[in-house]
Amino acid sequence: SGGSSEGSKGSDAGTEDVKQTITIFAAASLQGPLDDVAKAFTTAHPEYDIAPIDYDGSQALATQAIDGADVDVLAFASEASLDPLTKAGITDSSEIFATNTLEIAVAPGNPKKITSFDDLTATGTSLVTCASEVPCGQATDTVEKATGTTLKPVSEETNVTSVVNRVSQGEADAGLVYTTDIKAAGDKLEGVEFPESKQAVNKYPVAVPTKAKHAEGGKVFEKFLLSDDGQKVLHDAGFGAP
Amino acid sequence: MSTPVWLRGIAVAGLAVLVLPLAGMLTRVRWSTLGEDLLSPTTLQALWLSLLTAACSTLACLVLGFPLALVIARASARLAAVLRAAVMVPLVLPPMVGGLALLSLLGRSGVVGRPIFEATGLSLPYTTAGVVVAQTFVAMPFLVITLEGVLRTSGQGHEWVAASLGANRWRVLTRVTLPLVAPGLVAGTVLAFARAMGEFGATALFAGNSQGITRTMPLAIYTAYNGVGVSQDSALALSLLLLISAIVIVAGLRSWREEAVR
Amino acid sequence: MSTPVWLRGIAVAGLAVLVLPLAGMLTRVRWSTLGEDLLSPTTLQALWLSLLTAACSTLACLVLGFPLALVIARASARLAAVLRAAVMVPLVLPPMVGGLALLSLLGRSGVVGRPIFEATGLSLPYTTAGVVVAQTFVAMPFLVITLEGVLRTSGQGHEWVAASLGANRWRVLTRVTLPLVAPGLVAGTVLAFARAMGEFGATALFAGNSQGITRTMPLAIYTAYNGVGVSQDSALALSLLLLISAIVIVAGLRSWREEAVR
Amino acid sequence: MSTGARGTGATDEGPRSGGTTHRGSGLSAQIEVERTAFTVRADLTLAPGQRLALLGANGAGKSTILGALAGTVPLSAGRISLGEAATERVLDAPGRRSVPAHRRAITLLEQRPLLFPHLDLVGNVAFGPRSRGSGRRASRDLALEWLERVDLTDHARQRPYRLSGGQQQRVALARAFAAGPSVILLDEPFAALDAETVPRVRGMLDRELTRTGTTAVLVTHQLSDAWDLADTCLVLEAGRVREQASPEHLVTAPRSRFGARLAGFGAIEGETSAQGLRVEGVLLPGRPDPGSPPRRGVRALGIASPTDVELLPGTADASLASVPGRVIGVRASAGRVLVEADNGLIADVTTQRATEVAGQGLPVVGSRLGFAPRSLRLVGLDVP
Amino acid sequence: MSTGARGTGATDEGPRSGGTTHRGSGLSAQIEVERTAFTVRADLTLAPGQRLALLGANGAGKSTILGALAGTVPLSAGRISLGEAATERVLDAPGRRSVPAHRRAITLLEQRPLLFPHLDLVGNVAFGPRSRGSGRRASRDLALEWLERVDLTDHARQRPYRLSGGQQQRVALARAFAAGPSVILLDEPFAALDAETVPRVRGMLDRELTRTGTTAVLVTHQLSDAWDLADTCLVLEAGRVREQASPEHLVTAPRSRFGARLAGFGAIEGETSAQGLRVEGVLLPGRPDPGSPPRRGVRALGIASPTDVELLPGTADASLASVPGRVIGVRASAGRVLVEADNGLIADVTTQRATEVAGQGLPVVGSRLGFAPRSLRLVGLDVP
Ligand SMILES: Nc1ncnc2c1ncn2[C@@H]1O[C@H](COP(=O)(O)OP(=O)(O)OP(=O)(O)O)[C@@H](O)[C@H]1O
Ligand SMILES: Nc1ncnc2c1ncn2[C@@H]1O[C@H](COP(=O)(O)OP(=O)(O)OP(=O)(O)O)[C@@H](O)[C@H]1O
Ligand SMILES: [Mg+2]
Ligand SMILES: [Mg+2]
Repeated sequence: SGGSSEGSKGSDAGTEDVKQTITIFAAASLQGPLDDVAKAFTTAHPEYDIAPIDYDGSQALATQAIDGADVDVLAFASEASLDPLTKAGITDSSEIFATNTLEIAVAPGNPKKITSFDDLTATGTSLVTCASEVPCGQATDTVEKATGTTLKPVSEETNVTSVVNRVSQGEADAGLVYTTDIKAAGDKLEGVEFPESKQAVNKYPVAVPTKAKHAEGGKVFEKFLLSDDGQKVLHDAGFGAP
Repeated sequence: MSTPVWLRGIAVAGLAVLVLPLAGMLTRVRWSTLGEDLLSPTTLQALWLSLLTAACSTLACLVLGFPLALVIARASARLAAVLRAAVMVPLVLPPMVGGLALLSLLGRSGVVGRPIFEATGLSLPYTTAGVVVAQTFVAMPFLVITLEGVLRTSGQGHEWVAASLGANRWRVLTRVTLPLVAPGLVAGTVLAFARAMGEFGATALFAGNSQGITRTMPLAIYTAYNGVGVSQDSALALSLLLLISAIVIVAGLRSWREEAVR
Repeated sequence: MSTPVWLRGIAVAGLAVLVLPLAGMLTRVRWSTLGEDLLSPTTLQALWLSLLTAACSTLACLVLGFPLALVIARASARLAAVLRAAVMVPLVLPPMVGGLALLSLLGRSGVVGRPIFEATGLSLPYTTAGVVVAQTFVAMPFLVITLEGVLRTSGQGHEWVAASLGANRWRVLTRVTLPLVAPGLVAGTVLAFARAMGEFGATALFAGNSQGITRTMPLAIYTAYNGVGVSQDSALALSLLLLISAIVIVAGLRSWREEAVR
Repeated sequence: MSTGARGTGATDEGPRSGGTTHRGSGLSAQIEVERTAFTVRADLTLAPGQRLALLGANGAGKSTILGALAGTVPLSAGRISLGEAATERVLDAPGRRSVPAHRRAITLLEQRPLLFPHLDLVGNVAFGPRSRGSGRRASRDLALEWLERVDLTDHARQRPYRLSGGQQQRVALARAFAAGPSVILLDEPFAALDAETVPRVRGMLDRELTRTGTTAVLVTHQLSDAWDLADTCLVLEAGRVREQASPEHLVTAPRSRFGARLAGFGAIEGETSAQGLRVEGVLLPGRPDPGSPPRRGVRALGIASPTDVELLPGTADASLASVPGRVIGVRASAGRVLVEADNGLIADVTTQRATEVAGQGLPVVGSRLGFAPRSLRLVGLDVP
Repeated sequence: MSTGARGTGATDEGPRSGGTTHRGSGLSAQIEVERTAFTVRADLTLAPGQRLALLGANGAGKSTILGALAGTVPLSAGRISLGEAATERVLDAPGRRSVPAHRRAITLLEQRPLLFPHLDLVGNVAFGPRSRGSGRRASRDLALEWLERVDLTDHARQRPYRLSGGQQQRVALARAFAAGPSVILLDEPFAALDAETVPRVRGMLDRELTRTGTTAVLVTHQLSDAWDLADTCLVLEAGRVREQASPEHLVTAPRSRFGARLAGFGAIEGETSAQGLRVEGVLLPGRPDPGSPPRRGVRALGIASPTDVELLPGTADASLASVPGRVIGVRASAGRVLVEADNGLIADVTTQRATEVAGQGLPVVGSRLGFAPRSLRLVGLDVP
């Protein structure tokens, strides 16, 4: 599908027998699983092509979509990040296609012996979290509120990857990240589940802009994402069902 | 005149600040997969795109920036101060905000971009030209500020002589002014080129991140680095590649003057 | 000697490239909530932190960078080329990779940082000092490259005279070399300061993002911008604030020489 | 008058290439430029091919005038125009944009050589012809020819920083002439040249100016330069013209203090009387200058040739018509020995036995002696 | 010898402040510096307070020698040391790190004024004293005093770019002397000064050098400078010393071609015979120089004072012992008129009626005349 990148951003495919190329903007945290979904989709629907997916922060993607970027499918990491698009009339409806919950990330072997959410407040434990403005940070806030704990992170990162990296590199002792992140990090991280995470389930919405060039293809992809085939791939990556 | 020894000591410390982190980075590179990371077609595509766009935007910086620097250097003190402040704008903005600014001007919904898009269907964002615009916007101040400093230091005596020998302004500019400020011009060009090569924020926002079209090396690095589950290995490998190619090019650019000018 | 009219035309075009996007940005600012966004304590804290760290790192750049520039300017052509390439390193790296490099050297798990952390419990990341280090690393090349160009252009005649009048090297440096390259020094300092003020990537990665300690304006802007569902209003407002304060400071810095040096 | 009486003949050494003889432009200028201490004011009119020497003390305004003509120094008032009435081109005038330097066809050789550091000597000298449209080849040949004339062929391919000061000055001269201007302005062109080179180069330039008919303005501190090259001399003092004369006249009968000093004459101030000049109570013999005789009983200048001044062992002696003076300099040139006094007089002691004067050897700087001018030429102090 | 015979007395005008009289250092130097066309080689020995003049054509190597002494031009071989045997300080020698310029106590006044553009005149002149540890106040006072001596008090608070060329040169002079060096090197210090200022400044510097006993090396193209300031003259040609003599000797009896020209003598080459010099078949009367008599029958130089050369209307005339020459210059100074020929001779025509010679007016440049030297002084061509 590599050769089709031109058509995705350029003018509309001229003739009918040329494949429709679907353009997808997706949250950075979907990188990997969504590529797999896309591969499975093109196998199942050879009449479509998928341009290399643009992964970035939801906000950056939203800005671009509002500015009129040609995009057929938007897959974001939180419902709230779709709001500006809805307000701008770019999208009118969305579907939740995956969920994600927080988990405590620690270095392999759990050297600080962290077993619960409360352990995160222990002195001498350097914690990193997401900033409360971004989805994973909002989830962290929710948990904090629910448990009545006040965390004192040394840094509030603007994206999950930074949290993952800090912990996996040993720059921090613990971090709050998504289950999928820990799974994806393989043996570099160990996860510690905690029951309070159920208080804050993060929902991933998918939407097709009303004026998308290939709205029809977008809808087909959206449907595929919600189908069992799509869900299986996401589940394998650690995502929860919608 | 030789520099004092203790000054050289500080210089070495300064150099260490700049170079040692790179050495630190090398300790993290996973050499086993390096070749693979580097030689993939997408990597080479990103590198080529980076070089191409950086070259174009450096050229744009030169064409637009040299006259601007000249005007500032020759302006009255007051006007120069105002112009200099204006030039500083993109320098101070975090690049991402620069991208936002560009979008709000030239985007499809932008002040200038919208009428153009509606009339012709053409727009800059998400095109390679957009990358060049973003890089030019971000890199030009470096050229202008550097060059202005040198133009001021070099003075106008030789230019007057040239004019008095019958050289028109164009000739004075190309045969006298330019060669005389060559060291500063090279310095400014190198800065602008380097800045364009490393530009990330404004490009990501204004031009998007589309492989083969707008995904330059820094965006590729970002994408690799931020990819869930993808280790930093390929990000590091890509950084190394970016670094080496930039240094090779800059070294090739070194038409530095061998002797001090006067 | 006046500049040709058409050259001035190009200069205006160049200026437009730099300034118009800002004007575009202004169209997006929501003025009604501007005051509120700007005067919140967290904003002012971030601004203060930005100014403080940028000032410190500019100072560090000067102290370390001037000797380095001097050494390069006086070195043999070959050595100078090597040194210049080394200085270029942080310039070319996307700032995020620079942060990574700093972490791998000075982080708790870094080559140098680990033994220090293990021995003393002290480490640079998550501290304001870490921000200064990151900014210095990123901003210093601008100072060095700019200054070297000017030092080369200005030559050594006056330095020889001063030495022959009995001035030792320190005196030659402070009373002759420095004043003679003042325009370039100011240019370089302004570039470094601006770069430090706008620095985002390396800081975010190396020093983290903790309000009041490491969250400088660019990080605050980025955080605000990336806020889910929040419109870009406050990010824009913060950008405006950053811009204005930077320009005010830079204008205050303008000890530009009124006349060309010779 | 067009070309100098002394600058004739000798076209046999003209350049082998370099085009046809061209004629210089006439020039008319009323110059007014504000300077730190005073305003420089001068009216000049030059016929095509005329050559004017500007003489004057340091800071008198000579370079300022050249700069104004070349367009590098802006006028605060006045008017400069090139060519005769019919074909006049106004270069600078109140309320007009001044014509930029490169369109004036006036080449200024500045006081500093200001060679282009990035070009070799050929490149430097060929710059003018190239700028005025000559081909690459022709310009290079002309440059080589000019380098030969200033004896620098050996260094043709070197950069200027490898030349000595005098050699650089010679390149600057060659560069200015090679540009083939219709008016050339030379600011102390021979100051850095050695004693042997000066007359040779001066002679060569004289022939070149004659051959091409180029109009020239020459600033110099050496009367010999004016003598060899100029038709007319202007003596400037503090921005004002004090004397205008032919070189012959300036050499033989200067009428200003500075002119006198330049021509090697002594000058002493006093009050005119029927028989001469009264200085500190002593009457020195003298006659009014026929050109600008001062009235009787006013302050005036008495000018005397060194050979007309006798040195006496004692100091003042009214009967011998001698005034006292402290020796401030003893100079020798070409077998003559001159003794200079703080009273402004100079005595030639070549033919006087030194022992007669000071008792032993030459007079010593700082000693006090009597100076007896045998005949003073009296001029008014306020020559326009 | 220590101080010049001409530079004595007159301490009454010494500076009012400025410390006690200091003595200059002796200097001994074997210099070897590679230059583009040749290697400059010179051995110099200066006693404390001695003053040496370096004379020579453009590019002869004068500035190079000064640079080597000051430490701005690296030696390729040789050795420079300061002070007498017991207290000798080696500045440069093979295999040693050369002593940096600021520790040499040698101040070089370069050929260009190179004033500090960012300092006013006081700041420029006070730079040396400040660098050598004087207080701010004392340095300023000394600077003002020196500015007064070079007559620039009015401009004391101005930046150098607002000065004329000659004024800048005077500031540079003041700056160099105010630094109070024990050895001062002056590279054409008076080249840009006007005719009236030169002797005044020269006299002032002479007294200053005498008062302080400063050792000095002076580069100049004017013999009068050497005459007034120097004890010894070195004549350089293409990097080699061709003549060493006292100024008196150089003025009255130069022994090199360049020295002759400098002193205003004519010089013509020929073959020695018992009666004189044979040139182009004509025997010109002459006697061997007592100092360096050439052997008989070799190529030698015949040197003649202009007053000893008669100008004849015809050209060659063996019976009149005259050689032909084309006039390449006619110069006037202080009432004398000199005619220069391409054969190297100069004739003084002041006392000859011009009409007798050329039929009308003065001789014309380019015309061919006969030159009859009445007595040549013959010197060998290969003076060391
Ligand atoms: N750029 C300037 N601005 C203001 N005043 C100046 C400037 N340059 C020179 N002056 C002043 O103008 C006067 C005339 O200067 P100018 O250079 O014309 O003198 P000059 O006759 O050429 O002297 P010199 O023989 O020393 O070269 C001087 O008194 C000087 O102080
Ligand atoms: N930087 C340099 N490198 C190499 N050669 C040089 C350099 N500077 C001068 N030369 C050469 O060295 C020779 C001597 O130069 P120097 O400056 O000593 O001459 P000078 O006697 O001072 O002449 P002038 O009277 O013209 O000042 C010249 O022939 C010149 O070409
Ligand atoms: Mg002048
Ligand atoms: Mg010299």
